[in-house]
Amino acid sequence: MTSPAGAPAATLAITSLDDFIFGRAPHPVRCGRGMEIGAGTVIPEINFTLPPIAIAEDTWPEIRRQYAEMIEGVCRRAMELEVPALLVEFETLPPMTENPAWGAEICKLLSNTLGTYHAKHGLRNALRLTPNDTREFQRPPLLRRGKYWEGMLELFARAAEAGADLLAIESTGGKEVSDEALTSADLRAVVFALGVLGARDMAFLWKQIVAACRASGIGPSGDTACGFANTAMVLAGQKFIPKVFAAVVRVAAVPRSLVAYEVGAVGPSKDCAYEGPYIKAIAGVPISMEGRTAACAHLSSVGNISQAVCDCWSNESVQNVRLLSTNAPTVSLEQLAYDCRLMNTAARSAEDARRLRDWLTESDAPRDPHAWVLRPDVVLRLAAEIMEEETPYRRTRRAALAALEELARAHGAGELRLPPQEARWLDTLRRQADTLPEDESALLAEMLDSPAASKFLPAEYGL
Amino acid sequence: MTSPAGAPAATLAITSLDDFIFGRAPHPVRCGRGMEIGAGTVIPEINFTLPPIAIAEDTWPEIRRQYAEMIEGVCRRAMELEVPALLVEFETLPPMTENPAWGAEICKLLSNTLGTYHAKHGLRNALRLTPNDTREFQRPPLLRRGKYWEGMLELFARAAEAGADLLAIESTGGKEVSDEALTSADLRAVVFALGVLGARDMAFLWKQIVAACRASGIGPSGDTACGFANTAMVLAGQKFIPKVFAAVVRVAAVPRSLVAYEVGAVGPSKDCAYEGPYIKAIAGVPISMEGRTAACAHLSSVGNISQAVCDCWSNESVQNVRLLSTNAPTVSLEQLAYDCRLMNTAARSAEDARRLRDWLTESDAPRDPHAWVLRPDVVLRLAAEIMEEETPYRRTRRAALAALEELARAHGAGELRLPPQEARWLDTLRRQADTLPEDESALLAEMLDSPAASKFLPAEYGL
Amino acid sequence: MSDCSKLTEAILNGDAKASVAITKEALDKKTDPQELVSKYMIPAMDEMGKRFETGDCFVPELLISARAMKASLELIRPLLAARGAEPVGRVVIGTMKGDLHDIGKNLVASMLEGAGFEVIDLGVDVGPGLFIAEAQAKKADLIALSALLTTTMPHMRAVIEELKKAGARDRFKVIVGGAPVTQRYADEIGADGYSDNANGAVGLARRLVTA
Amino acid sequence: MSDCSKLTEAILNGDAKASVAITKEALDKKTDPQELVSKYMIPAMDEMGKRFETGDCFVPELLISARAMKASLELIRPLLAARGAEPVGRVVIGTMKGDLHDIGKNLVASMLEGAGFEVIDLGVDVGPGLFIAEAQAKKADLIALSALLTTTMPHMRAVIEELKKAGARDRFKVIVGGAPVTQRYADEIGADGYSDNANGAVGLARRLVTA
Ligand code: B12
Ligand code: B12
Ligand code: SF4
Ligand code: SF4
Ligand SMILES: [Zn+2]
Ligand SMILES: [Zn+2]
Ligand SMILES: [Zn+2]
Repeated sequence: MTSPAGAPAATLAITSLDDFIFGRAPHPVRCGRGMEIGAGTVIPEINFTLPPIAIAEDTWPEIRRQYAEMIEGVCRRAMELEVPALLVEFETLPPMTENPAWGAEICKLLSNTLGTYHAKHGLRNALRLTPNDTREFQRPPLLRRGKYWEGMLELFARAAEAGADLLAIESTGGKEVSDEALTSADLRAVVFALGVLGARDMAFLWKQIVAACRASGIGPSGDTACGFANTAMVLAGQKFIPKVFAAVVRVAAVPRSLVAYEVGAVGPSKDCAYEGPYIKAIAGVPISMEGRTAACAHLSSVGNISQAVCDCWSNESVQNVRLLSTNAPTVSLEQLAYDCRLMNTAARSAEDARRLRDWLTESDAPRDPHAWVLRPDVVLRLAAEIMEEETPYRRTRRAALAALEELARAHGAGELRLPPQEARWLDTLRRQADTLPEDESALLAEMLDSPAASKFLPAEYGL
Repeated sequence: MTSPAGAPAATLAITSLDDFIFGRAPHPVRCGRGMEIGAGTVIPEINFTLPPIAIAEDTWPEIRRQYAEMIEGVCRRAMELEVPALLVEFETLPPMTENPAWGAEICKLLSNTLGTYHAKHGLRNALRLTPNDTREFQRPPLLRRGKYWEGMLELFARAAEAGADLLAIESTGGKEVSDEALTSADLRAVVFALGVLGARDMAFLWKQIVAACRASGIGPSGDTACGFANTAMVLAGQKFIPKVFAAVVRVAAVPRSLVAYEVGAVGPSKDCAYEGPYIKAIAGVPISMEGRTAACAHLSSVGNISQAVCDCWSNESVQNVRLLSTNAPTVSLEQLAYDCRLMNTAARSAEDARRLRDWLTESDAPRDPHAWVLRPDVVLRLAAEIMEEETPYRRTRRAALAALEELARAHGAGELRLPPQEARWLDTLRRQADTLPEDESALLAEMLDSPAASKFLPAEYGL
Repeated sequence: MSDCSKLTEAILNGDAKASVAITKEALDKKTDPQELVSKYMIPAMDEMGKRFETGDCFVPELLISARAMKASLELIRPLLAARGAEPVGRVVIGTMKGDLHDIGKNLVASMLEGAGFEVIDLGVDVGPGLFIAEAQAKKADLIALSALLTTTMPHMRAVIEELKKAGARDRFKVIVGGAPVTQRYADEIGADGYSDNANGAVGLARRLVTA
Repeated sequence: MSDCSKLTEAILNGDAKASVAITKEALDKKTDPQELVSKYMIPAMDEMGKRFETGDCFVPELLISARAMKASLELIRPLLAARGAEPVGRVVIGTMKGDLHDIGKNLVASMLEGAGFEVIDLGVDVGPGLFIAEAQAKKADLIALSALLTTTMPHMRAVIEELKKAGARDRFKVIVGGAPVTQRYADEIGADGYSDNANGAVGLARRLVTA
């Protein structure tokens, strides 16, 4: 095992595998209309979006009609299927963040229907608003000023009034360096993007979000390493980059995502944050996860294991297209509702919940490195290692090293199957990781002196 | 309990609840390229169809392209996800049965790709061809002669040459009486349609299918009460007719479906035959089932419980539309593959398989009468009752009576929740059922003297 | 006249015998037939519609009430016709060519009849030509098209195009429905109305014939 | 000449230093630059493409090879230009207005460069006007459009329409790609080609410039 004896496991909110199960988090979140997340019941989280349509003045009535149709279909079916509660995520489309009045209008429309279903039919529910991080619309991005940032701040401020119960984001600071690093499998640059740039931006951004939420009495929920680790996962899924690389990026993304919770986010984490189990183990907040039910949005190699310790279970996103039965958002809701039924039935006994968790785990883990690093036991071990370090950079570096070691060990022990073209990358990456300096400023100096320097503005990171 | 002590349970292939689990049937089926169904492993069954498009000479190239795209996407993903085996169902569209050359051409196209994936990548697979029962294209239908019947016979005969490994159908004899009986909640007429007309047509039709299969060395798989009990289920789902009525129709459909296996069908049953568990218990053949994964085709109140004792797990049917990730058939395949992984992981221990089965069961059963009659324990009890009778009519009548009694008992005992407008129908239906004559010819005489007589041709049923 | 409220009750209970008897009696007493329809019968069906909407009753009950209503109407219609009054409207209905699904179509037809429409049901697998010929022959107000298959939906457009070619588009209102049909599709092909359920179809038909 | 096969190897290994050195040496020995490209360099990239297709290598390796190839090409291009020879082709590429996804677009650009094309990358969030202006200014053969959002796909049609309006549709081949784009969509808007991956984009571009 990688974890040295006597690791300060006490820094983790969850230390025992027995307590690491779906539906239950050390710090549950109450929100919306009668909803509690992480208090023993897994809750479906549904996300939906428009089919191909331009977003403009003249299409606006049709856009409103579409959202009204989606929320109505979803709420009705949720009620018919007697879901314990319903979390709806409204992830804006970029024009709705640039023009916050638009985003707020749709948010209000959704919130009104949710309110009606609660009042009339007793459907417990909450609405999570996720404005886009539009700052990357220019490159190098301005992260702390300029019109994009202003638009985001405005939407944060209007969220409560527009009926949102939770605020989230998929932030992107550091991505301007990460993108090319991913396609070149440059682990060094990835660690820099996540541990140095990303973590700094998170601290800045989330202080603002937490402040906006406190001012208006709604919940600062969570963030995701989507722009980093999911991009890597998708690229690996298309066989563009090695899967072992994407798995290492996932673990390396943990310290960056963690920053949100350190500065006040309370959960649930974002569904597409597959690093969620680490966040739950370390910070104790409830997490939202997605897997096979999100196949409408991306195919996945972690379709079951992603469910193992979730508190909300999501479909990620589906367009409002018509299927043989009905509209796709209602179809997704149905699938989530039945999955949650199963989990909640098993969870009537803690022992059974652990059994189901373990089957979900075992069914994926040996086949895929990304699945392997989501094993609850691996999560607890690697999380403990990560938390031995103090700073985001050192944690990120440690995460990459620990993940590589764990993958090599599991592969060597025959627990994780890897084809040869994947296995040889373990060494390549290890060589890259071994040269990562212990000292953050050394890496920074090196990067400022490399071609990557043209891609980001140090001042935007307070550097 | 409804089952009198000393019932001849020996007529059932499965008598103990312990042996009634998913993935394992008393009489497994070998077929296609290295595939075995019911021998311990649950296998995904995928079905896909065209998006809105006319079927004609000039659209034919596009139609071929669509099927090629669907089968390629599905096979590639099945391979990537390491499914234990893949069953593909090709349900023709009516013009492809009326013009069997078309049906055969697409069948061949699919079979070729399956062959390639087996040869090159070792993907075990089989192809099930389901021609339409086009006989009901005219009403009253000619069931044993005429151009529709000729077309069907031709496609049966060409199935093997076109690369099919299994032949199935969704037969409709008796439906001309059933349709109106359903919307009027006329249980008497339903029992007549199923137990007198339907059962006779099944015997005739399935002897032909079994003969065609034997002649060409492929497998006569199964049938479904789709036209009867699923129509009822969908109508009930839309709150058009009482759910308790649809649940009774389901059980009453068992003896008719059973006829196929009595005259030589070997399974797997058709995915949309939700009466499958009864067939498995009685005839011991492996069954295909669908539930939450078929939400793309119909919403369902039995999304989990339908999986409890399945041997193949299906999506029913999905159109080739584009979702955010990829085409919908590939998305369905991914969901099925992960579900099967979970079941097969649990099934490493028989005790765990039973646990998962029971959670799937418990999660749905108390909420819905249709789910209730699919409880494995209820199935075994009612199946035993049904098999106390000798003829299809008497079995159908007994099935209706037994189902009503079981629902009333469960409701009375507080095990099954029913809203008052549902509960009052239990009495209404019971009054109808009680007047069903013991003697088939009495009911026949009565029906021949009623308005229903104008709807069917007795000679087509050998009457 | 207050015992006519028993007519409402008979229809609500789906008691055709009673409703026919009460109707006869009322007509014998020279009650205004138009008033019978609009004050006692239509409100009964509206009430049933509401009960159905709220889940308090099911289609079988709806159909029985519609049948009671129809039985009474059969007594009343000749009187109204003699006065020169027309039925609420006349509808030609059918399922599109190649499509055999008729459960939904039958429900719509029954509900329209229940609401006082005269319904000419062409059955299933009906080509555009037949729809138009029958609508013209029967001087229909409405053509109601039902499709359950996405492959047969395009024939709905064909009916409208054929009507245009025949210069008869303005003579009929065309309404469409069936599970795969949407308001958007209805707009796209230039139909006059769409509803996703049988109750809605009645309201729609009423609006269109009085428009 | 046989040591030129080392050039193939250097590119396969992604060893830019070696490939530049060998190229220099070959050119000093007056080797025909056109032959260097077509006999030793293009085959190397084709081989890498094949390895990628079969899963034997990944994009990072592809990119390193493409970079080695590009480095050598930079030495060769002036010579070819002096002879009046043109690059394989000139491509203006970018991601559509409102769309910031550029990973796929960048891959396509790199692979095209690796295959000997001259690539003018306009970046992300590019409006139709800029595509056309740049294509005209740089005398491009191809305009390559990338979109990852269904909301930005419609701008692809706009580029083609604008080209038509400007009477310049015939002067450029337009190719389109990105996850939500399909062959059907490409046909519908009248694009000249579509591919769902970067390797395919190279083959497509080659066919179109030689057509
Ligand atoms: C019952 C049924 C059948 C029965 C038909 C019985 C019958 N006599 O109608 C049987 C089993 C025979 C059958 C056969 C087939 N079916 Co079918 N069937 C269904 C099912 C389960 C229910 C349809 C139904 O009756 N619904 C209940 C009624 C009351 O609802 P409705 O029809 O929508 O009508 C309501 C409204 O739409 C509206 N309405 C209807 N018409 C009109 C008209 C107007 C003017 C207005 C205003 C309103 C209106 O009011 C009605 C009442 O509220 C559906 C699945 C589903 N979920 O819809 C599939 C379905 C329609 N069938 C399907 C298919 C593919 C077939 C077959 C081709 C299968 C096959 N491969 O053989 C054949 C086709 C035969 C043919 N040529 O038509 C597909 C259609 C796919 C597609 N979109 O193209 C569906 C969607 C199933 C699926 N998920 O794949 N089917
Ligand atoms: C990475 C990613 C991001 C990154 C972008 C990083 C970057 N610099 O590009 C981030 C996180 C920033 C992001 C943001 C957003 N994204 Co995004 N993103 C993705 C993701 C996961 C992968 C895309 C990718 O890079 N794929 C890998 C590359 C190599 O593949 P590719 O782009 O398809 O390119 C290949 C081929 O298509 C082809 N090709 C590409 N271009 C061309 C051009 C030509 C001419 C040819 C011939 C071929 C060709 O060759 C390439 C190589 O083989 C996809 C999900 C998915 N599964 O695709 C979502 C996805 C595209 N994003 C989506 C959304 C909704 C967004 C956001 C709006 C989210 C939000 N609400 O904020 C924003 C939009 C920002 C904006 N205005 O553009 C949706 C799009 C929905 C839709 N269809 O409209 C997707 C599909 C995710 C989903 N399932 O919902 N995203
Ligand atoms: S995971 Fe996929 S869909 Fe979700 S935010 Fe990231 S890119 Fe968008
Ligand atoms: S269950 Fe639904 S989809 Fe399947 S055959 Fe029956 S009607 Fe068609
Ligand atoms: Zn995300
Ligand atoms: Zn999301
Ligand atoms: Zn079926």
